[in-house]
Amino acid sequence: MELDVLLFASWAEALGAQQVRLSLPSEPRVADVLAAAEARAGGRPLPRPLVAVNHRYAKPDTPVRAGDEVALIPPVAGG
Amino acid sequence: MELDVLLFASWAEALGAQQVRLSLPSEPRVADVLAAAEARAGGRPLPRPLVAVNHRYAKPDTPVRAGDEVALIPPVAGG
Amino acid sequence: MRSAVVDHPLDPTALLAEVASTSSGASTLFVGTVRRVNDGKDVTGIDYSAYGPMAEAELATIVAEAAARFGTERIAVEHRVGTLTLGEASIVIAVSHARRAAAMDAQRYLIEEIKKRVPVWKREHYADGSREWVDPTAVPA
Amino acid sequence: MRSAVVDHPLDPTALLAEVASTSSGASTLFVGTVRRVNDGKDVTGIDYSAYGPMAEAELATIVAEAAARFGTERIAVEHRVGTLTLGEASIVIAVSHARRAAAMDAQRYLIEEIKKRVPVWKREHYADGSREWVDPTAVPA
Repeated sequence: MELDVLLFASWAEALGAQQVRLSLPSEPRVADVLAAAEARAGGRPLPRPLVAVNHRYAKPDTPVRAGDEVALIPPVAGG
Repeated sequence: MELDVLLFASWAEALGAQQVRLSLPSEPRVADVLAAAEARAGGRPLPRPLVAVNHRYAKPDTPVRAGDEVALIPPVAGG
Repeated sequence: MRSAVVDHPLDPTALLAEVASTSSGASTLFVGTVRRVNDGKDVTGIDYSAYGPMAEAELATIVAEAAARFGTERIAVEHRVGTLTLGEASIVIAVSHARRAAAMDAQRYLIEEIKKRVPVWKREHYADGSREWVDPTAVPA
Repeated sequence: MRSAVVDHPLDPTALLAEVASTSSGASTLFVGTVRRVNDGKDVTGIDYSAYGPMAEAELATIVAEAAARFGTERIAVEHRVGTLTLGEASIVIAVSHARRAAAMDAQRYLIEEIKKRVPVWKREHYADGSREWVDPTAVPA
């Protein structure tokens, strides 16, 4: 399936976009999103992100479905 | 020697004065001040005070000299 | 309790007043500000950005955790986004509690969890004109 | 750093501004206030009294200890004396530091040492008209 993934901070800057469309295997999981995103980053030195699904941090084996809001979360630095 | 000792809080209220004159043995120490003060309190249920000499907490064996500013410090409750 | 991500200057005094109560014996305020020097580099300003809806949700979750864990609903937190100059406040945390120890424990819990979990990022501007995304997980060079 | 015993209402915002600095990443404010209920009794106000010169000396000593121990001179403390009503502030402690953990550690050190050592006393007024000197060392009835 095709999935739009939101980008922030260093990832948004490096890829020049607030979101990217990724090609994922059928019945994808968060780990598949991460693998496709890292492939898209193509060797740029970016920090490893976490993945949020519908505004919550998700584990690598969390399923991702069409219509989910999926985001890459680079290391946070708020406060 | 005779020594004026400053009183505060429950001690000042119980003895009805901001200071009392105590009779002490010659070459008195802080422990002598405490003993004379407790005698003066005469069995009133007052909390045991510390003693300050010249604005610093003093130990029981600290000598007290004429001219020292001596105060009874009931349990503090600031902040 | 209340938390928000906002794009205007923060008002610590207002948050302190918001949590105050005659049933409280202690109130604490934490204010995070833009510091002139970070990791030896001369900072001139910071862009804060957030994943808005998730940042608001995560802030609210952390505040609810602190309320349950430390026993007070009198908590107000605001995180600012946008471009901040030196000395400006990026976060304000106000807590009020009957007991001082719990007020201080809640304060520390809130800032530490916010730093770890809320999706907010900062890009520091340096005096030499360069800019850099701050990565707290990076190994120091 | 600065500390004082004063007989007028405290201004937390002013103390926060006093310690602020662009070399600080974090500022903390602690405000102790008169609470409506203490040990189950209905409090209507508190008389705070101090052994003035010693209280000022002891406060200054504690502030200097905190400055040395936690590495910041940006500390301001005011303790109020006189008759306070519900919700009024009896003490304000402001600390600013490059690092947030040290700012919070200093805050806690200051309030705990002040509570233990500074010769200040309080007499609570209760709704039934009675008054009582507070003795933190007393065994609860």
